[in-house]
Amino acid sequence: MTIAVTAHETIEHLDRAALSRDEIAARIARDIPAGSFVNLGIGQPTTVADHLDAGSGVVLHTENGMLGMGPAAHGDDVDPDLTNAGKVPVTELPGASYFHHADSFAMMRGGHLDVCVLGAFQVSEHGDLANWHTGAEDAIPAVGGAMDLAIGAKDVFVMMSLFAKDGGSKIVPTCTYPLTGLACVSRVYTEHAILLVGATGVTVVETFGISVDELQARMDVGLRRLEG
Amino acid sequence: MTIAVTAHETIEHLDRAALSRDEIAARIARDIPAGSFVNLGIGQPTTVADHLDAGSGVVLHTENGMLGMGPAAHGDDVDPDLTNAGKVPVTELPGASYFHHADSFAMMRGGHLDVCVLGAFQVSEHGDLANWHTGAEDAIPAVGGAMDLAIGAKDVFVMMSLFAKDGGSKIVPTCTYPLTGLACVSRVYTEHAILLVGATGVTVVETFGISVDELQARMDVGLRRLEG
Amino acid sequence: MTLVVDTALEAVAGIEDGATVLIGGFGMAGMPVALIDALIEQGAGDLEIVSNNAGNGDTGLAALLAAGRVRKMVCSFPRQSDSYVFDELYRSGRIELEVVPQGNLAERMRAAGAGIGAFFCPTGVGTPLAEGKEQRTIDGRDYVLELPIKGDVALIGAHAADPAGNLVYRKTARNFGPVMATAATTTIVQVSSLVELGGLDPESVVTPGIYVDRVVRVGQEDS
Amino acid sequence: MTLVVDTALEAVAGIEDGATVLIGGFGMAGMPVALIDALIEQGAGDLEIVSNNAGNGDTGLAALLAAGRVRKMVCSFPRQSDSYVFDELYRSGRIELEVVPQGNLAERMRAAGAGIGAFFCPTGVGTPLAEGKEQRTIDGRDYVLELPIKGDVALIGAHAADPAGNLVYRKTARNFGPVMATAATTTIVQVSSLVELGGLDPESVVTPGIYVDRVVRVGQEDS
Repeated sequence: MTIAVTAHETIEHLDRAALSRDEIAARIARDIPAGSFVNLGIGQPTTVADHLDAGSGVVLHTENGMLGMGPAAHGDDVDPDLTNAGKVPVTELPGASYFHHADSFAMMRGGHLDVCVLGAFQVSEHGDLANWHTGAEDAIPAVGGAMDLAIGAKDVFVMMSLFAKDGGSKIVPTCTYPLTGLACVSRVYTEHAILLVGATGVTVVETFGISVDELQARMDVGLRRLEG
Repeated sequence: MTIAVTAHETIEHLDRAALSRDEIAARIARDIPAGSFVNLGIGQPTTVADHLDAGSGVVLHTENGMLGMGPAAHGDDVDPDLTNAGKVPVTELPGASYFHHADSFAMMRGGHLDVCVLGAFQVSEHGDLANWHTGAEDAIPAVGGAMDLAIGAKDVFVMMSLFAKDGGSKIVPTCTYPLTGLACVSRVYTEHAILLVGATGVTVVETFGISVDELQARMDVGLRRLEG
Repeated sequence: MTLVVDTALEAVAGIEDGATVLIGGFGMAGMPVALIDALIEQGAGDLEIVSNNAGNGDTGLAALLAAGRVRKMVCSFPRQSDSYVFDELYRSGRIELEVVPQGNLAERMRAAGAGIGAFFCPTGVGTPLAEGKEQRTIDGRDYVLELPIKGDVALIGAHAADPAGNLVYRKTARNFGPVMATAATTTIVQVSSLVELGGLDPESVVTPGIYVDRVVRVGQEDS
Repeated sequence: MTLVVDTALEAVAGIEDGATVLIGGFGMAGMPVALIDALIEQGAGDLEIVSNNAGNGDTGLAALLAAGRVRKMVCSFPRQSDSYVFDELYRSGRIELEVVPQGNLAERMRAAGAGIGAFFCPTGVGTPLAEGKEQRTIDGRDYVLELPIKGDVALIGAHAADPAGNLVYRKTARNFGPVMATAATTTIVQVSSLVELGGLDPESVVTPGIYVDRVVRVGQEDS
């Protein structure tokens, strides 16, 4: 983890509801330092872009070979030769550059991206990530760039719901789904809480509409508080 | 070795003098197939370019990052940003391309060049090359691209004088100078003879002003004749 | 030496049964559809295909799969919303699948093209995709040993070529083309545009002609 | 994030004693002379310099050597007709030398920039430069294991930059610049020309700005 947390102690927002997906995206956008080089994973993480301030100088990377990616393309702006990693047509900003796949993943693997935002099935308290395979026997395995992204960026943020459909926490002592990467996630942004994960376990930065104690009662991992 | 010898039997040109350096260069140029991608080493090998037919479609590579290198630049054509590997100003031909050093040596190491022509201190009968260091204790070692060139091209031709100043053959049973590469040379072009080297030892293709028997008397390696 | 040919069928001539074929493209961007269609017509089978995805809808790579010509797919992301042709073959056990992380796919082909025998890569350490592979800790970080992926043939799409085979691409359609061009014995390219020698800026050439064996122009400009 | 600064001295601020400094250029083509002069003025010493050559004449890298600031040279070709400054230091035992084949120099820096932990390379097998290194036969060919070369700082020359730090080069002055830019923690670039954002063709950018920390314009256009 290279981006420091600015809060000095854990904040429990008990007078409000859980964050909406849009609010989670906005929180992530706020925590990305100005001038960062950022890769946003397919799906929900893509929406973080909508909350980035144009003046922040944040530069978006897409692993299919581009820096300086702009918003989604519409109408006449759609160019089949210009898509993001989710194969959605996008646009090009001034100062953009194109490169081939080996160079693009060298950029990622070499640790040159500041932040990557990914979805997840599970995150372990030590930052292991499982987001490519549910382990279901009949599933067709498909990893894409997930493993490269997981180990590449200086900070990997996960954006997910904190609890699975069965009510269990998706932050777990040990991932039971097949791993994407070991000890790679630094932060997890969820509707109920923003949490740090890593060598010292799980630390709660903020909660939304729920207390740390209430969260702790629903989770199998120990929750620490930030201490000033 | 990928370029086949067209002669069916060894030819001894006894009615003429040894080849001049310029004639050696011309012979090498004649043996480079049309359309080949070729790297010419620093020094004498560079002169092979003067004998390449413009219509042959031979494309010259220089390891400092260019395909489609033209002749040496003179007068107003000199551009300090455009040199060959010997740092001599050169020119650019239509269809040229530039690339960085890692890409240039990837091209070489990956076996994409057809022919490389190098000088040598010694070549072993099995094609080992020694051309970067005399082993003298006070010499400052400097290898440049020699080792990369030696193992890179599909065919490595050596251009050298057959005998050293002390009269000893520079084609030897085993190199005594520090090696540049193992089993990498396929042909040796000298003033007295054109020879194949490799797994089966030394085979004489042609001699100039000397017979195979006379050559054999002056060399420590067995000489074979081409057999039709 | 690059040969400019008139038809996609001429371009794919000689591809043999059992060949390993690298196919460019990321989704449809950079996908050499005309060459794949020609390969179907040409008839080679028992192929090992290396491509990022495993076909979309019923055309291109999906059509090659549907024609029963592919023994094995090596790709990073076979499963897509419209990859039903592959899905059916896979679930019925009629095709092999090797899943490779996308960056490893690119880097392993780069290694093949660059004469690198193997490399220690941090991607996938501790995951099922690293199982059975040699691991090593270097300077405190864990790596997995990855081997080159070499093709007999590469089929790629580019934007423009000159007669020397120099290529430029358009935007993110560049993707796997440049690295596949270096990794195959025979590289076959479909382009939208042919320019004269000297018509490409030497500073902007992405794939030098040394990597290109055959070029065919396809698309609207042909009609 | 790229900072465009006004002087070469600002550009090299903060380089520390003992740093490993990658210096671009092949002969004088691409040599960042203004940055080297600034480094001499800045005063850092005990440096390990990685560069293809070991200085020419009395200026640039040769002047840095003459000023006694360099503990070790890592290069492919120290010996040149006008490398007398290095020659004297070497013969009198006042500088360490590691000779690396030119392609390995480039590939080892590429590995550092690309997050590759080590790679098996065929160059130098059986030669004195492979002594003591791990060897392995892969698919019938012999290789030597080579490790990355990472820099604390890279000093490189380019032709033009935009404010995002995107770079283009000129002709064979490109040489080591792009790979060194990826291999250093801090990459510092001298350019002949600064253009506005959007002034470089995104298809033709050779070094994306993500690799560039500081840019300074030098040369005639400054006067």
